[in-house]
Amino acid sequence: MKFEIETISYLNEDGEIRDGYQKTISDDLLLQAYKIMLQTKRIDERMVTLQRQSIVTFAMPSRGEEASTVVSAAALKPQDWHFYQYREQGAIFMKGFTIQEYCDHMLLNVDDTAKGRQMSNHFGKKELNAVTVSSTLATQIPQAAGCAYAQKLRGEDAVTMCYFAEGAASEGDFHAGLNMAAVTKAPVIFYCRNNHYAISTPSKDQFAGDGIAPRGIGYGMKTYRIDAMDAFAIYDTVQEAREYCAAGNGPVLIEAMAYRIGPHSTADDPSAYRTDDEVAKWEKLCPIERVKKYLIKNNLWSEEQDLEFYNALIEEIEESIAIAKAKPKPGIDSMFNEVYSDIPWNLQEQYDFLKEFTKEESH
Amino acid sequence: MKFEIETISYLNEDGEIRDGYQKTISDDLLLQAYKIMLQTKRIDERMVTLQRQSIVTFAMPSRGEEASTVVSAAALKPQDWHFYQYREQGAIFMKGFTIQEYCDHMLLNVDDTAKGRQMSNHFGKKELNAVTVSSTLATQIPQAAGCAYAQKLRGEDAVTMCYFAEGAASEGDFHAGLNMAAVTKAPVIFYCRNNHYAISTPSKDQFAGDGIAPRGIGYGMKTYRIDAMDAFAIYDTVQEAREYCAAGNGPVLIEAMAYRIGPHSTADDPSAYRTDDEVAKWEKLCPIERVKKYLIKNNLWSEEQDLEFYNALIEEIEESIAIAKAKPKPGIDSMFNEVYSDIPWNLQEQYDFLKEFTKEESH
Amino acid sequence: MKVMNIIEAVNDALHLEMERNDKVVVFGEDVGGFGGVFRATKGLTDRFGEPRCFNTPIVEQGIIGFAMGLAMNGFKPCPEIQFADYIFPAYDQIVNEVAKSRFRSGNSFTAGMVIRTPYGGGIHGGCYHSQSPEAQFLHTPGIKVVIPSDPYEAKGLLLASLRTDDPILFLEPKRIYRASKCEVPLDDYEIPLGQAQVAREGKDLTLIGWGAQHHQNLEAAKKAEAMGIDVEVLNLRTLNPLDIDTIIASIKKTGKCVVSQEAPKTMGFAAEISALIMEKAFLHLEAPVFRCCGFDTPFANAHEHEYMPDSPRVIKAIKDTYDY
Amino acid sequence: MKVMNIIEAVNDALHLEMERNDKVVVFGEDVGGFGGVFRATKGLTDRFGEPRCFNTPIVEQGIIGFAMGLAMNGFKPCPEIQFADYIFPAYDQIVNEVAKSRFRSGNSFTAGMVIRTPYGGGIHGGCYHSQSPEAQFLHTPGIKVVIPSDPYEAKGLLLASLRTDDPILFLEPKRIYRASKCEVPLDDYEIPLGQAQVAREGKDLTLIGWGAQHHQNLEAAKKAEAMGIDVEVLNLRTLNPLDIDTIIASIKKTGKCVVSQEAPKTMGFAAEISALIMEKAFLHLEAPVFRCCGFDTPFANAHEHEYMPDSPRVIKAIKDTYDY
Ligand SMILES: Cc1ncc(C[n+]2csc(CCOP(=O)(O)OP(=O)(O)O)c2C)c(N)n1
Ligand SMILES: Cc1ncc(C[n+]2csc(CCOP(=O)(O)OP(=O)(O)O)c2C)c(N)n1
Ligand SMILES: [Mg+2]
Ligand SMILES: [Mg+2]
Repeated sequence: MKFEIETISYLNEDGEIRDGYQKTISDDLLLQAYKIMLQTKRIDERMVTLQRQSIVTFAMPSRGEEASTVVSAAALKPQDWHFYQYREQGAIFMKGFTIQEYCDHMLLNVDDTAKGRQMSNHFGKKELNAVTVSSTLATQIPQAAGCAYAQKLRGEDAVTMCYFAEGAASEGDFHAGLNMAAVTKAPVIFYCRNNHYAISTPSKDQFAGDGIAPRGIGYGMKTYRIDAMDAFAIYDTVQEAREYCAAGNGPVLIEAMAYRIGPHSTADDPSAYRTDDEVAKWEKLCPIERVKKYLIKNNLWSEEQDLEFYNALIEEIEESIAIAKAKPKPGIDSMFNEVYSDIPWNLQEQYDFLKEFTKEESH
Repeated sequence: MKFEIETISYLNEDGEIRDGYQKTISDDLLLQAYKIMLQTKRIDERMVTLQRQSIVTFAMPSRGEEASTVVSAAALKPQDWHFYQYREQGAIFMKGFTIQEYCDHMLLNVDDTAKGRQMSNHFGKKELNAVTVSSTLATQIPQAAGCAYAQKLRGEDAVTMCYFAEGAASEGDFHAGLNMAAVTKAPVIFYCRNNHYAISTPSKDQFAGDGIAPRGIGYGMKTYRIDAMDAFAIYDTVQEAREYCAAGNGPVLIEAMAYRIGPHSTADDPSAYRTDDEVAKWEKLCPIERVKKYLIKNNLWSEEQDLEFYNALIEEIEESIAIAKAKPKPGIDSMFNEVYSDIPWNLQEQYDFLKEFTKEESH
Repeated sequence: MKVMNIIEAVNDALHLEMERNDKVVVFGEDVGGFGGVFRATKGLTDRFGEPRCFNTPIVEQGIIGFAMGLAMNGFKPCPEIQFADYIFPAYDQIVNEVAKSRFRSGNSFTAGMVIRTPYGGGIHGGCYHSQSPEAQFLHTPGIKVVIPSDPYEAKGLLLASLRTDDPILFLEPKRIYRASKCEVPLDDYEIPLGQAQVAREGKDLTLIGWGAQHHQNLEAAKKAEAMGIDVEVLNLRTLNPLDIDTIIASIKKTGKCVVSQEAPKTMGFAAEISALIMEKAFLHLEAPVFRCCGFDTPFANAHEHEYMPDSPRVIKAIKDTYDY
Repeated sequence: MKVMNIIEAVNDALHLEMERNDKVVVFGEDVGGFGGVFRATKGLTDRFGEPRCFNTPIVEQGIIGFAMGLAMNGFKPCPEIQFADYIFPAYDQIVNEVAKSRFRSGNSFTAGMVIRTPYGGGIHGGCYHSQSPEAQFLHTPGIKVVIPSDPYEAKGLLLASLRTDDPILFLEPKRIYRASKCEVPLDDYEIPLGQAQVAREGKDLTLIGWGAQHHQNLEAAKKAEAMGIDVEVLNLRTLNPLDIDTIIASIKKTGKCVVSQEAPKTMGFAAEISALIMEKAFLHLEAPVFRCCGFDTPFANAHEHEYMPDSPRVIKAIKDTYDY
């Protein structure tokens, strides 16, 4: 009545691979993922600053989980769908969401894909099959199962990637989604970012078992646990999972072990519930540094190239922020349309009232 | 990444025990449980007939699961709490609910413990710590965790028994309840009656894994699977689980394997979704017969005693039904009181209206 | 034309639309081969295969979440919730997710679906097989609510619903599932959403209802005629969007109104109708709008007869309002 | 007496009642050592130990179900739902289980508890940190709904709620959690449930509100005075049971009424109040009851200012109703 779920790990903190490991990710893709990880880290930092300056109202940095999000997305195909929790900006960047699109969203301007209707950090884009984030935890899990079932009905070579974290895995919707996917053999990868905290709540208050992975076995589901500070473990596992799903074998659960190095969000102060020492320990395991070391050791990248790339990146980000700042916010019509496929009389009445009232008030 | 959960079984269809098995249930208690099983079976049969005669409106027979419900309850103590799904009349009989109380409930008369407010087959009694059944599936699971946490806070020698079945285990509340109990180390026994069907839905459409038991492991919970047609396996396991819980070790999950031999309820026609052959196979495994054979083989009971007991039982049941039939239904005041701890003005207004209106109409 | 009951009409509409639109997928508890506990989905698995009509595990929040994923990815799910009383585990998925999806995603991900579920009292169902939860969904922008009152409406409204790109809660009056019978065209037809039916014209008082209650209202109107009160009966059919024009036109004619619903009075949809009528026709009102409703209690099994706002209670409401 | 904000007043009440009644247990997401994301439960774990104030897993349906089990077995749970927008996964446990438990068990198993949750817009919360869901609970018999509007009320109503043997939804106006400050007695006191406060007397028009909106109403009433309209302002404090006597007495005096709520207009609690006023004071009404509310849309982040029925909109409603 006991079993072990091993943690898959190939690349260590010094950028060295385990004996006998054969890298499967191409050099090009690895480099691209590395760049997106740097981009994610830099944008996260900037958004935190912009929040302090009241330019954005809210941000959720993903420090520590850049490989987990970016490289998992790198192992997927463009036709695959993504469902996010919220801390997966890295994944949507990898999928093709541009820096400008991200800034427009974060600043909730007229070009925000969500039309300024949600909080910041609720990205998404239809053309990318990247489903818009919703704040309600875990609701995307059964939705991802249904989306994957649609792919199965169509017989497509496509899978659904469902991101969520260990705290959200306590919700009833987690159970609902995993069980329904297992029963319907829907091609979905449930990718659980176990980052040890849910706001202030440590894992020991979240569950009593050995993490999230053993639950997969309970649903009769193929299950992996990976070191999610290790780009190679992530890539190989997600690729394997994708093949397994796409071949019609049903869903997969991956528990991706990392750590939320930053605060939960710009509204959070983690010093109230954990020590700097604990954080420092994880900082040292940085998933981006590992890849950088590997790249340099293997002559795929150099410090000079790195500096050059980083400077250009900073410039692009600042430009995008400036452009985003200059754009107006959406008009008040965006409050009333797209609630339904049409505009019923009560919304029309209310829109007319507000237009008139705003005019009156401005006199 | 594989594991096996064995099915505990001691007593076979011929009333013979497994080599080396040492019975732990006392002869007296075994005989008492046997009688309650017979009582359960007989009352179930009668209620089905009474429903056809429109004397009761609804019943849910427990044929096949008499040992599962009765003997599991026999392994518990009076101070323990029970939460039911609905097919556990055997358990509440064992806990002390009388035949008369049951009939008053089934006929929804003035002496129904639920005051005629619910459907039939929704038994419960405060003085027994036997929580009134609610139709909504699985809601009792997190409630049982909370109830057990209350026992823990008081430091009582008491546990909570939470019955539910394999279909209900798909609900979000299942996940909620088991995880919360595990984290709070609440002394609750989750007793899952896996009877292979949820109305018409066979287990293969309910879950893809190896039943319910493996999920317990996922929550870090002590877990058993038992042959629930076998009184001894049930008794020993529940006793062991009770001790484990009461000692402060946290919750236990037991998957009790049986079969729903009868229809889901008096509103159901199982011939539309399964074969007679399948049912007949399970009939032969009858959990009551096994105990009878054991008792007789071991000179604890005889066919004559059996007949005598059964005739007296029939008589008592018929008398109780007759008495229940003769009692009036609750008054209309019972529609309006006990919605709250007091009666707010709107309910008073509505009660006054109805009294007046009923008077007017009867003229 | 064929005489059908409501179950048959629903079943007919589902067959027709699944034939016409291969994106329609039907699922829910016991909905597959068995055809659902009320047999509304009977024959669909045989005809269209298990991938398009199947049993789900018992998990309403999962059923609706799953439906939303299908809808976002281009399908038209028609999930069944076995009883309306069991829709509440899915309440979050419905009000927070399904209803808001189009809006919050900037029109990117829509969740058009038809959630079918039997509702209402009168079948000895006690607290949990009797509720009429329409009001609990009408405060949430983004979801439309449709309630047929007979087989003709059931088919026509269900077809129209399945062709509307919005989430729709389709409440079926289970008490009259088999009792309500009428001629139903075998062909394709739609009853447009958002249009109330003037089921009976009258000049003295407007009586508003929906679903099973509409039949109590018709009966009451007939009896009221004998007492010299000429009642106009409106059958709403769609609660959101509400056909406010038909309601207000009727009030302007009659000056008096009774709204009748099975659900508890407080915060039932009758409250919204009453408030709207006051806002839009205050000067035409000759008496307060009367709400003839279920009581503000859970649904007590032993007293379901007393609980229901049946035609005698509606008649009393009509008289009291007429005589105001 | 001490000047407190609402958070401090809630925290003070919890300390006081946990000291007085060892059956009170507090729990929820991040509620333990950290003291909750708004810090309302700060210090409770230190003072009373982890068994009586603790973190739960993130599962609202579990939190409320767990609370119900505790309540049935003699405790007085005070669970926190982190944001009112996240109460919906627990909707089934609340409306089907907690609310109906006393009734359906024949008074055997009661579920007295106080569910605390921050609600309302105005903190840049978008669709899911802004909702005002009171109306979604007021149709359900068995659950009382209490909403304080300032620190004095927060403490007095919370203490009264914790001593009432019914399930209570206690909605805290998070926008003014820190902004609303006043003197609060350090001693024990209760504000009785079911009694509205006449926050301002007036003779021309009755203005009804609750929670954060009450402050917009007070401001509007002050401005209306300058325009020569003498507004009576009612602060409901308890939505169920509703203090109908105070409302009707005021309407009989003024003949005019505006009800103002943050939640979407359709099927908000203003509808019920409007319908009740018509039923009970029709002949005193000189104008239709006006509902000044949030719009029938999800809560759009970029336009939360435009969404809110703030004092300028209330003033317009007052003027329009007064001039009717
Ligand atoms: C249904 C619901 N309940 C509560 C919240 C509030 N909340 C937002 S994030 C969060 C913690 C989530 O932790 P985890 O899933 O581990 O994700 P992480 O932040 O670590 O990436 C909580 C409780 C919510 N958004 N939705
Ligand atoms: C929340 C909820 N959903 C659906 C139902 C309808 N329903 C009643 S019993 C049942 C099947 C339950 O099957 P299982 O849990 O296996 O119990 P069994 O009948 O086999 O004892 C269903 C779907 C319900 N009562 N509650
Ligand atoms: Mg986490
Ligand atoms: Mg079963």
